[in-house]
Amino acid sequence: MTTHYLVLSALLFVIGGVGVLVRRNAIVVFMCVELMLNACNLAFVTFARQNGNLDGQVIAFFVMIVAAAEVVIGLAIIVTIFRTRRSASVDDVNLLKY
Amino acid sequence: MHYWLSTLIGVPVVGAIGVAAVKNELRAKQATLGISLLVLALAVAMAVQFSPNGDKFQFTETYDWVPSFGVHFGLGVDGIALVLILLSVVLVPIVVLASWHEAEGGKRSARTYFALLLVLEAMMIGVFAATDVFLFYVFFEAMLIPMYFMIGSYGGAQRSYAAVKFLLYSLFGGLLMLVAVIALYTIADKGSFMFSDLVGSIQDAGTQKWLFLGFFIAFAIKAPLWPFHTWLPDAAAQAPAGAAVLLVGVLDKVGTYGMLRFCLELFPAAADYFTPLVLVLSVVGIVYGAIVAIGQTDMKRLIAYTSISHFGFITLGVFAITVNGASGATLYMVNHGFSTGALFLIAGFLIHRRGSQYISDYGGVQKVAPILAGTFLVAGLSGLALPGLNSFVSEFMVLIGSYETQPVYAIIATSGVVLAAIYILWMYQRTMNGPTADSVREMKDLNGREKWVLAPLIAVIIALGFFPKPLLDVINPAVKDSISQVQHVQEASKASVAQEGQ
Amino acid sequence: MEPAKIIEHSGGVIGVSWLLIALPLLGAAFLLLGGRKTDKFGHLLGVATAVASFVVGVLVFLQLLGFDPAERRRAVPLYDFIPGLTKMGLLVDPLSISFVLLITGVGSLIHIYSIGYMAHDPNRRRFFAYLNLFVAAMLLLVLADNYIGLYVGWEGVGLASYLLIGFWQHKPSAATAAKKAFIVNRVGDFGLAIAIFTIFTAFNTVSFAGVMESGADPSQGTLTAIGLLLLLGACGKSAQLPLQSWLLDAMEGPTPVSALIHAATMVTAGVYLVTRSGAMFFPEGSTAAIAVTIVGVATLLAGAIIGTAKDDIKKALAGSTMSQIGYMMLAAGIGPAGYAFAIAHLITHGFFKADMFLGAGSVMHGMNDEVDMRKYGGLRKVMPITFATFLVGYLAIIGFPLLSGYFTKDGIIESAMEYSSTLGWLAVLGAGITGFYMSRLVFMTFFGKKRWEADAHPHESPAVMTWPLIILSVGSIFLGGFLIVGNRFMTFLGPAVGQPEHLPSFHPFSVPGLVTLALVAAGAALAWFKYGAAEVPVTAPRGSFLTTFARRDLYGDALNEALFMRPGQWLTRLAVFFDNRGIDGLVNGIAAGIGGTSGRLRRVQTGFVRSYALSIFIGAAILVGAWFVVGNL
Amino acid sequence: MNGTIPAPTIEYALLAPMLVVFGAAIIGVLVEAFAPRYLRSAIHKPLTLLTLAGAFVITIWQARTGIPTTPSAMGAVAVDGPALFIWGTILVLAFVSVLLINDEGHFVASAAAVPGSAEEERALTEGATHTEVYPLVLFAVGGMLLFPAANDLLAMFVALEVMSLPLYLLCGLARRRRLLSQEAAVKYFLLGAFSSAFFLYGTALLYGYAGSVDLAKINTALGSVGGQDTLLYIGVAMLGVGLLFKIGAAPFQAWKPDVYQGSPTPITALMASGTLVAAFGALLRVFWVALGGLEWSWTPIMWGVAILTMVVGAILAITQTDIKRMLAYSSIAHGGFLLIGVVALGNNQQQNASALSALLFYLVAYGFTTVGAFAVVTTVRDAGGEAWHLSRWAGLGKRRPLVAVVFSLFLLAFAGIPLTSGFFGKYAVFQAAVAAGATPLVVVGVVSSAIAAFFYVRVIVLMFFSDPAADGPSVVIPGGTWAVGAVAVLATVVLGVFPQPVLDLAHTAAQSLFVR
Repeated sequence: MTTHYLVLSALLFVIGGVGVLVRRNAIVVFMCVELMLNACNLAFVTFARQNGNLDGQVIAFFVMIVAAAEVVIGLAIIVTIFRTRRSASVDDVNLLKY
Repeated sequence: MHYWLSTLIGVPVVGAIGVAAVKNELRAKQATLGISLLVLALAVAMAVQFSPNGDKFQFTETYDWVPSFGVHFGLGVDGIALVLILLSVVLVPIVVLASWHEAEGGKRSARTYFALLLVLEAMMIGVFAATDVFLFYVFFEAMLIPMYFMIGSYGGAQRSYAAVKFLLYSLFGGLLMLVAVIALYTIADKGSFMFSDLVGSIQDAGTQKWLFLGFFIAFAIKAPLWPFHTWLPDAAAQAPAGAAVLLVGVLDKVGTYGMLRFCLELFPAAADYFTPLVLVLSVVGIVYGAIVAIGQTDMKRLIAYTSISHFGFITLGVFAITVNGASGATLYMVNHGFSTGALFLIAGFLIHRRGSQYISDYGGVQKVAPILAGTFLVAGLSGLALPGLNSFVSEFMVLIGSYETQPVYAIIATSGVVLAAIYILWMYQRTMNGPTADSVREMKDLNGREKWVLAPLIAVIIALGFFPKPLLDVINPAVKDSISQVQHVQEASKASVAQEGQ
Repeated sequence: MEPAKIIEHSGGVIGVSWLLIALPLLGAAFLLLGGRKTDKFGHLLGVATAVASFVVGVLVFLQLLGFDPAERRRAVPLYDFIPGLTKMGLLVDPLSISFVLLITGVGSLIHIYSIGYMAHDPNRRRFFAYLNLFVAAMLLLVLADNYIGLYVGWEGVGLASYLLIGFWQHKPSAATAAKKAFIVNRVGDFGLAIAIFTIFTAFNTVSFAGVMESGADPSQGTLTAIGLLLLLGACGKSAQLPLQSWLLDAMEGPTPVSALIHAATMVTAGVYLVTRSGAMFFPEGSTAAIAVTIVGVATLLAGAIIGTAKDDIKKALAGSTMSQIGYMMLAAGIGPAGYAFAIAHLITHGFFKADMFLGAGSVMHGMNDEVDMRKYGGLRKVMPITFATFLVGYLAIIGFPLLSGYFTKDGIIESAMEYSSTLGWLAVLGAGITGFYMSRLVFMTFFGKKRWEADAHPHESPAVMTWPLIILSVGSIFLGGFLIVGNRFMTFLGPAVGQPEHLPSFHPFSVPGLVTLALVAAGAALAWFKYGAAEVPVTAPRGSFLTTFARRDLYGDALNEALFMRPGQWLTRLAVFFDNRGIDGLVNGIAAGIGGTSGRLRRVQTGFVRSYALSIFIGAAILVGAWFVVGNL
Repeated sequence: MNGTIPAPTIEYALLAPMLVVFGAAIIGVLVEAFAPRYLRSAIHKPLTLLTLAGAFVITIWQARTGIPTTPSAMGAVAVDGPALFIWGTILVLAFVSVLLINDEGHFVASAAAVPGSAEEERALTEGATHTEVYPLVLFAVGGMLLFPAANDLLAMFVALEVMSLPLYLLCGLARRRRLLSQEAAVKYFLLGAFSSAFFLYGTALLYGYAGSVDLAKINTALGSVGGQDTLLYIGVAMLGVGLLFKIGAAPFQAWKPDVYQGSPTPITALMASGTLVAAFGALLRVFWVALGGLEWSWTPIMWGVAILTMVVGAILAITQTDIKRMLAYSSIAHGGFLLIGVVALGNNQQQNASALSALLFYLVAYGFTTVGAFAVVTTVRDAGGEAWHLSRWAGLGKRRPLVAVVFSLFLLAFAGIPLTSGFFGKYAVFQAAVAAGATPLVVVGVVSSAIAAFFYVRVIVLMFFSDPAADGPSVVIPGGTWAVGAVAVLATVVLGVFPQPVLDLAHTAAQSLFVR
């Protein structure tokens, strides 16, 4: 039964990953990363169920907190660069190359 | 326990630090000269105590250095190492004197130059005295750095290209050797890098071949053996004359020394296996180096190519696996240091006067500077192995030694004798003979300092030409010991062939 | 009769026979190192050492004569030269002492002559230093008791020859000639060196005594190879075909040099080598010995032909030298029957050729260094002593009866006849040509009308130059008869080189001897008609194909150029190109390749964060894939 | 099931170094909150340095009192020999980096201000400074300490984030060339977050496979669980992505040059030394403790990664013109050399110890040299900040010989020339690899070293063999930087000449191996 959840988690992860690759807006890109983290959470919870212990569910909480911290940092960075460049497109930040 | 060798290494190192610290340039030069003469005196004092038929390695000192890796600070000399150390310590004061006005004019620091020279001297002594393979490697690589700076900072117009080429080429060879050094240590599994522990520890012929190649390529680049030679003309042509002397005269000998000491003794079966290959490279180098030398237009490049030819003789002698061949090769290393050293120095004096390395910019110098021309001729004749001068003895020994086992290669190599006459005499004719060129009409003959530089070299060149016995007496027993390993292998394989035949 | 055993010797003058070499060597060293300070007395010191050496040589000779003939081979060990290879020592025996006396004797005379000849040269001291150096090297060559010592002297004389030919190095032609002489000699030395390698490998020693007494019995092939290689060395030093080309150019050197080195002594070293090695490597009738005779005959004819066409007096004499050495080689190849004639001819030739060269020098001295005989003519009146001495030498060389050359050359022709009539008749033919070209030379120089340049004021040379001429011409008259009549020289030399069972007897009126005389007379007569009686044009006529052939040294230089120099230059250029573009190009190419790769590859680093993410994504995919692959292996 | 949860036992003494650092970081935050602006800097500087020094002393003390053989904190953290060694290394490197950070002029006056705006101008004239840097650094260091010591994947993930998040911010705080700095921060952040998502997903899959995130239990499961290979392989691969990203192994290296170039140089120094050490510690722990039983399958993959990393690092560095960017590629190449050591890990106890000690030694050697190199980079300045373009370094040897000589020493150490620390580092790793039978890999390693030597040497050529430009950069050496340079030189030379004490230390640390 848990397989479906796993497939869903995998799908979410891939969607998140592809989102990172195709979206330009830094915020959206970052949201896609969050989506990947959530896919992980789903997998953890599913495996917790499958393995019959609570570790996975507890981990999910940790992940959420880490994700929240990441949001704080991420938004701070994205906002500063938006203020500087008036653009949130990740394609615009490519002074550093080669 | 004596401290001869560590003193020999320590004195120039301490001296280098002192020289770098001295503020007055003249004082720094005088100090360098004093230190190098002190080292010479010490080395001579040590050499007279050497007993040719005593232990293989004498004046040994062994301290643990990095016990985790089985590395020792192990020093000791046999006859081969001893004569090469003597070569180094004789050349250094000469080079110091010859470089007296090097880096003058304030553009580059003369103190640094002389400090580097002393560091280099310490490393040259160390590399020949190392009885620990790892220590040898350390000196082998580390000595590149002072030479790199000497070429790069004080050389000619193309100096940085030449310096980088020199460093990278040598480094590349050295790194391949590092792999072989590591593998040697690992496979021997003795937990020690001491040469004496490692000799005979690799029995498997296949393994020997790989390890041999690792060492050999490094040495072939260093020596330089054809076709790994192209760094040498660039480096030698760009280096200041003094550095070129040490580069070609001593540093490159580490390659041939390494072949004799490490390739033959550690991997006798592989040495036997690769002998034909090495011989082919040697004779190609002899003939090719000579022919290319004939076609050079730049004096220092020409001398560099003649050295490539001469290194071919040395490797030929080493891999002839006969006592005469290997003794001749060892003696050749010493002689070549003196005669090519003299050539480079005289070429340096010429270039210093005229400001050009091109042969075509000279002509008729003999008329205005006969002493300079005369010394140049003597050095050149030594380069073409004229009997009565030092190189003849060694070249003849190499050829006769290789003829014993490898007549065909020896005959081809002997043709180098004719080619040598062509490149030396043609260069001499173009620079020294003929009507005096306008540009050299005002050229001054050698001054006092320059005479003092060349006098000892010329004296040695002539003395060793008639009386090589003191060196050969020291070299012969050591060489016998070195090649006996390979001879055993050869006999064994002959015996097995004979058995199969029955 | 085999050569006698070599006995170790110490004591007496022979014990210090190293003084022979040391004296001139010290002289050379002193003059070279002393610098300008020794200019004043340099020439005198040079003469003194040469003469001192001659005195020692005479004393050694006298002591040697005191021994029983079979005990006249004395080895004087000196020191351990190359441990494991050879010791250095001297071998004093009839052969070497003959050379010693010739070298120091004629050498001393030429030294004395040079005082006058080089009087006005600012570098006279250096000239004498080189002469001394030459004498020392030449003495080492003939005295060394082993092949390596011989080789040292061998190349040493080559060096001295190089220095002296190029003495007037400011002239490009002189510098080039010097270099050419050295290089061509080196080709010969290549052979000699390999011969020595082979000898060492076969006998495990290089000393003459060691080789003779070694029990080793190398194969016939080895022996032949050694012989042929030694012959190659001899050809180089003695200007025999095919290594003859340097000798004519060597005339660029001051004339005393031509006399001493390129006529009397050094060029005969090849004959010495063959004779010295004769018993060991040129046994009678062996391939190597036959090769020696063929080379000898070919060269004697070639030299004679060249001599007929040269207008340069020294070059004509040089061609003659080649030719005469050809005779000696021919004799040396014959074996014990010829050795004594070879060496005797060598000695008499040393006298009369030195006489003529110095005479030519005297002529040039008086003619503003003019060498073209077409611009001489009628000099007999203004230079009577020179003329008289030259005439003696001339008569000696063409074999005028009872003069030196008559005895020695006739001996060679006789023994050649006995050995092979073909070679013998060719030698007779050579004698005829000699008669022609030597007469031509004499007639063009001393007879006929004056054809001098306007500013020439010919005069007789000073006494310091004429006295040596006189002494040499005395030798040219009497020496031959003294040596040959009664086989005096053959029995003297016998212990050193061996001698035939039956000593030859001298027939003054044998058929070949008469034919030779007739041919020589015919040649001389022809020369008289063409150059004595007739007008000699000041510019050389074009001449037939044959004349051109002879004038151009039988196309020897052209051949060398086509076969060696041009391909050599081409090869050199090719090798330099290959080195720069091929090997170094490869090295630099690898470096450039890595740099280029770097330059292209860094473009992958686009700066777009999404492409970085993509690389991570793809990397992850590859990693996963790899894990499956490896995991399922 | 009466619902009682047993209280966890925490070995506070063992975790003390970490706790001290975290505690100090929190105090730092409080200082930011309550201390007046003009005092903050004066409090932070000594506080940070003392904290790091204190933590180091505690680490030493711990190492002397005996290395525990079991995991602590309920199995979440393993304070074993390698961990202590790594802690010590990180703390010293961090201390040195903080000395560099202490010197004025590296950080933006007001991060929130738009570059070039009036606001920024005002902040500059007021002399405002971002003292938040210090607590951020302490947090990052705390994360670095936890990362290699984490004994389960969750702790490791948390440590990864604790280490990375402050660094993301720090990257964006450069005073000069702020656009680049901000760009570096964005890139580092997005890619870092992206890669940690992979790490986390890998953790999840392994959790699903083994039923636990405890490293030792995962290893046990390798032998007992069957039929779940898909989970295992994908999980391990994704975990690997996260770890390899942090060490900058190819093909996950793309962030490194950009971030190293854009960040404030002292932060680059901290990342290039501390983060690398921590990440290698974690990598080793994961692959050795959790996946030791899978060695046969990850070794070949590691071969591939190592080769690719070395080659890419060495080749791409050749054509760089920015000094920091070049050092970044050099760091990538060195990551590749270190991976050779990882490959040398095997099942033989003795061999493991030697490979591990080799790696530890290499990390120390490289860490000091790289901090020193970046310290030198900070000293060579143009009007607009550091002289980043290589051509500006031409003739430095003439103008400031000492600086040039010191920098050359570091470059030679990077190149692995004997008598510098880099040589013994490389030697140790290569030797371990040869002993483990990975000779071909070592050959690739030496070829890459030779290529890499080119660009190190090129800088030396520029500094010494080229003539200085008329308007060459000025060299400013503040006290802290001076000290950093001195320490790095000392370490480079001493480790190059007398490596034995540190080797012994590394050997002792490695002897116990990672707690399983």
